[in-house]
Amino acid sequence: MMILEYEAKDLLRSAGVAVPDGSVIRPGARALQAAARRIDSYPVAVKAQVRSGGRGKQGGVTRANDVAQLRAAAKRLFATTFGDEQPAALLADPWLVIDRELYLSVTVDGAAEGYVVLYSPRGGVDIESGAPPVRYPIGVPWRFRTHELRAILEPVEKDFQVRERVIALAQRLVETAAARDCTTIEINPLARLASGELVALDAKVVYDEWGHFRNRDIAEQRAGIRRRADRLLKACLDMQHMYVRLDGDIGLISGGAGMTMAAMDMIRRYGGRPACFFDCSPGPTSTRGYRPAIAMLDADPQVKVILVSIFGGGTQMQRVATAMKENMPMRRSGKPVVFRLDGTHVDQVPGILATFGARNHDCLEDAVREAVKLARRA
Amino acid sequence: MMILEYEAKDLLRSAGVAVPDGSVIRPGARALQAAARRIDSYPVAVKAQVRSGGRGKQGGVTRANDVAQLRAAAKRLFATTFGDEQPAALLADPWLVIDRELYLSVTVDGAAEGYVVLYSPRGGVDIESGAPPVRYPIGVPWRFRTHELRAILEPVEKDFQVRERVIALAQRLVETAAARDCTTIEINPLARLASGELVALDAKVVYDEWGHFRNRDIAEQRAGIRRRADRLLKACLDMQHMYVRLDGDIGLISGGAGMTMAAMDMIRRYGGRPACFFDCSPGPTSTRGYRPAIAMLDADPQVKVILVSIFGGGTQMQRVATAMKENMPMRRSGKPVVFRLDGTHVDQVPGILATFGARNHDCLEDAVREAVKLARRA
Amino acid sequence: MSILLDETNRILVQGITGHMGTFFVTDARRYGTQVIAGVSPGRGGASVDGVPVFNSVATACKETGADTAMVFVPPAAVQGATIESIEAGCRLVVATADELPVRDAIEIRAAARAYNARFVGPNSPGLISPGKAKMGFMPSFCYRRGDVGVISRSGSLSYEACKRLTLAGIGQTTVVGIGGDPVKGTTAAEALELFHADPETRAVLYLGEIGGSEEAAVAAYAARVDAKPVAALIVGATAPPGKKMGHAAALVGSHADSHEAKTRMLKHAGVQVAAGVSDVVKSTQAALAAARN
Amino acid sequence: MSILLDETNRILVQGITGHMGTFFVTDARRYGTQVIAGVSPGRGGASVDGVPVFNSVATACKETGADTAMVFVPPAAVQGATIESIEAGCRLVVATADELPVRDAIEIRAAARAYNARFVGPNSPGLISPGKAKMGFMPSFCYRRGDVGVISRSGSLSYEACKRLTLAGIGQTTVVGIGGDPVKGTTAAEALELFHADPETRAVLYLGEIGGSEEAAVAAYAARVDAKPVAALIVGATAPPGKKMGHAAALVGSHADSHEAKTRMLKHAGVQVAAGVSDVVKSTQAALAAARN
Repeated sequence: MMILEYEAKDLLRSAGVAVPDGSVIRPGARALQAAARRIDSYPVAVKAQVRSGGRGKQGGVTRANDVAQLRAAAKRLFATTFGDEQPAALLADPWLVIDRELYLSVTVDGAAEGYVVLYSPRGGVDIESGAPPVRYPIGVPWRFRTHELRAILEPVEKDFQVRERVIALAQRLVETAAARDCTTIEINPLARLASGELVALDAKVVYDEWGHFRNRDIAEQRAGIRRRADRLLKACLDMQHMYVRLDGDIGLISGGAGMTMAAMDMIRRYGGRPACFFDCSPGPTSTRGYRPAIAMLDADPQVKVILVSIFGGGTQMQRVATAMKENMPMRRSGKPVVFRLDGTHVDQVPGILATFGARNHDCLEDAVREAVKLARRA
Repeated sequence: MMILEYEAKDLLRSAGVAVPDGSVIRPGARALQAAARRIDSYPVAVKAQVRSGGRGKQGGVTRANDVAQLRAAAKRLFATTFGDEQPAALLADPWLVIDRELYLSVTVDGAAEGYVVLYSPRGGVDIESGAPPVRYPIGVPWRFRTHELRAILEPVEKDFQVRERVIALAQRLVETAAARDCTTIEINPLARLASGELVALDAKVVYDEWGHFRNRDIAEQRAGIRRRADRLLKACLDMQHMYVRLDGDIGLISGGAGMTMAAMDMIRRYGGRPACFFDCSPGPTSTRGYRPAIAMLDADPQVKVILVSIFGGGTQMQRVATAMKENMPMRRSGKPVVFRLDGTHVDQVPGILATFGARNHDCLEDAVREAVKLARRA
Repeated sequence: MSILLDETNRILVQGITGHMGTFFVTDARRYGTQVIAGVSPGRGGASVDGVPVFNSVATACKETGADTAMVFVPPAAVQGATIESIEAGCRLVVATADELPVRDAIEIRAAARAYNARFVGPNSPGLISPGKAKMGFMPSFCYRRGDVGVISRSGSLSYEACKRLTLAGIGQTTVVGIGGDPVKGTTAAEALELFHADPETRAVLYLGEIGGSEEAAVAAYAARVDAKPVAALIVGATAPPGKKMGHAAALVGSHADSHEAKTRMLKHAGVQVAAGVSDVVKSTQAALAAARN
Repeated sequence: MSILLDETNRILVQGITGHMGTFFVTDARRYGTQVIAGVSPGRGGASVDGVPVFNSVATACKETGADTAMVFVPPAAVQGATIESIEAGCRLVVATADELPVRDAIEIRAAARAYNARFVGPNSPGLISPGKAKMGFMPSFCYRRGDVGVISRSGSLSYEACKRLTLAGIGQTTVVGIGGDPVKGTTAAEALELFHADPETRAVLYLGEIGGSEEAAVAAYAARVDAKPVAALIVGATAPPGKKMGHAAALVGSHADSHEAKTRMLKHAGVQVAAGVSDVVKSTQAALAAARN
């Protein structure tokens, strides 16, 4: 769960990391007026607050030399869409004179068995094209050692004062990631000012949403996402469903991330287009979660066919079939539903589906072929 | 550095601990009106926000059944002094029906080589008089083990559901103490509601002020204390001096906590009364820190004599003597100053002191006797 | 033979009195698994389906000789429960829970390393050694005993793939779900080493996804001169970049994570890569054929 | 003999290029201390007062055979520097810095334990074995070689007390400043054990304060049948309860922490308790007299 730049900078500031003293601007004339009053020195960097990458290359960061330029920038940025995202806020940071742009991040890495620090003496928008950052694998956060990171930085960072500041900063980031359940804290660019000070000019923080029970920031983020979702999606999120909208017309309800992707891949292979990644694997006993999923796909004008593909272990198939049976009378849409249920107690499934005139496909290929055919016809 | 109850509860809330959904009330009619509008259900517990212990026994917690009682309670509490402290805020918490009061704290303990968890199944105001809490010594925070704490709780907490909730909570507190540089997080009482839920009814948090560089909460606390201090004390706090006001008339400027206490004890032994604990041991080279210390004692009407007692190692005595020499011409007060400097380069001291008509005492007893005599005469 | 789990493992169930715990006891025992103890703090002295319940893992191990733990407790309690079993001396600890914070998985992994224990999970279907024992909720009819080792990042996908193998007459030594999280108790590389050392395993089927670096380890193994033949399926060809596909680790973050790059890398290392789930049998057969030479 | 420090320790100074580092090199060498290496990352190759500077502790130890570290770096860097020396194999590491977060002291203490190293500090004057070597800024003229071991929670107080001993003709084996923080690298109990094992030390003077539980350990030692005689001074009789007296640990939190309770407990254990700093010589003489019997 990625948070916005200004939220990420708030987190860094609370952990003692230097960030520019910026102002958040919300949409609307009044909010802009208030922000203009708060900003007392120009130029400022006006930055669209969006999660999509490559914002800079899409004109999402503008320099404003006075209030008039600030207004113009705000008007333009609030009207621009980045990826599929319209900014809900802007951040106006003082325009700093930079000596050098560095790259520093802490992220979770399987090979490191935990946290890893990444550093490059040349950061900025083109970080991907340069030499890859050096890696300091740590694992458990309390295994961080300043002298180990120092030895790794020595060959790439020749300025020993920068090196020492980076080491202190990296330690702070590892501690913060561990304490606040972040899976990534990335500072790019980390700016070296003429004074030698290092300032986080941009920051990206990804929270681990499963840490919500001990971290109010994450809990509030999650609540915010649910609040902003429409009624139908909200019901699905309440069920812990994983939903990613895609551009096709076959509404796929599936269980398990790997199986869902396998079904998506097969739909494409048979010439169809999935409308979503929709993983609805609930606990082993709850099956009422399918109702909001079907309601959402029924209401989505892009979806022409619904394909239910579940291969359950702990999820018992007679319960899934029964849940489907109970859902059917409530549907208003006439969209066809194709079933392929398999796994624990699948022997009871055909009988249950038959009670409402549906049939179960024995194998995924048949079900996908049928769904693709129906989508073409619709 | 102890923070107030409502600040402590904010910290706990951010870490996922259940606390009552209370409202902070600032002094003044307007603030009270705003709080009254926010509170939508009665009764509430109105609690004076002070650091002093034993608040409950001094009437600092009152029940209010309606708005009128809330107003009356606020008026009374804002006018009351607890210890030497007048409340700068009140906290109005919903009045919860409690099944049982427990005690849970995490604190730093030398014998445990780090953190220790303390628990008692009977908490509340009389915690000190009951059986002592059980101890779970942890040391480094990442050594916390739920099964070890469970084994320690089993003999004293018979309700296994409470036990499991306490274990989860204790783990949260240890993580929070480590992440936010707290030396104590005490929840007393921790209330068990009829629903089984555990809620922190009162909380005491002590921050480690030396963790300020990585913890904005602490940095802001420190800044707040300095901001609230008057000009003279502020200058001393800026110098990292440790000042505790006492009720006597001999203004003691000393170096090192142990030596300062030894001098205080000797003043009392010779029949005098120290006006303060004032540890002004700066780094080995900076000596300008003595100027604000003397200025503050000069301005304090309670102080009749100033006794400067320093035994320096890294602090070189010729520098201290020179600093004193430079300070003397700026003084407006005629309060006598008694010197006893000893340690590194003390041989140069008598000559420097002589330049402004002062003399150095070879031993502390002589200096203290002199100071006590002068204080009696003044 | 098999890896990690066979008929000799003496299994205790943490959280045995919960829904999943009791369901597991019945299902796993029906399969022949030795479930001999349960742990549920505060419920010691009770029994579930004839299995005695203890207040702590240490007691359960002492009283019953349990050496393996299956963990069914709420996500916030998984770290504590898992480390309890590791420190009590269990050689294998399986926690299938999803919703476990990565932070906690990191600590569990470190504890397992310190105690030389094996942890499988989190966010995993568990593991099964067909015909011997199962630790998870996989549908038993999908499996049969045989000579292919299976490693999977995804639960349902492993059921689907194994059912296809079984129907085609290809049995499995052990099917281990390494899980979809970025920090795993057992990585693909570690599972491959175990299968490599297992004389009965003649080939390995790896079921992977976009995102993460697990597939690089599989390619590195397959490129070894002494490697056993490897077949693989990588799902997520149709996933858009930059979106998380359910699993925390299933996110195409850079070009190296993509389906195309992973497929190319695996093929280059000599892995039989299936074009889709429909082709897993064919690819596995090709790997087995290579093993025969 | 002496404890922890003598003329054989080969000392490296971390942060040697800073103010305190350079001051220490001059002062300690003048006392005869073997300061043989400095560490200052990025300044390797330089020298301070003839002492070679290295970029890392590991290099300094390898090149010079250093086995002891004195740490003079800013508070935020103390944890890293101290653990670097511990992990490089130094047997004694001294960090006198105050302003060290307790959280960091806890980690350093755990690292020292894991590597079987001795850490002295934080917020401490260091230690001196008179006539042999010093690691700290204590005024050298306050000390002379002898047979009393001194343990102190406070720096200046130890100078004051030792000067009085020295003027009275009572010398010291080692004077160790354990520091005023709640979590100590070396506790009073540990220092007592070291003095107990040191044949030259005939009696111990303990300089304590209100607050904390250190004094309970002193009483426990003194009550042992084989204990060496102990004298003690506890300062803070006039401190009001509930106020922190400079040292983080010097706070009367409960009745057991108070001056009165501690004095009573120590006397009960047979400790010669001085009524004030004026009486430390008398109390120490009494302890030495007991040692003679």
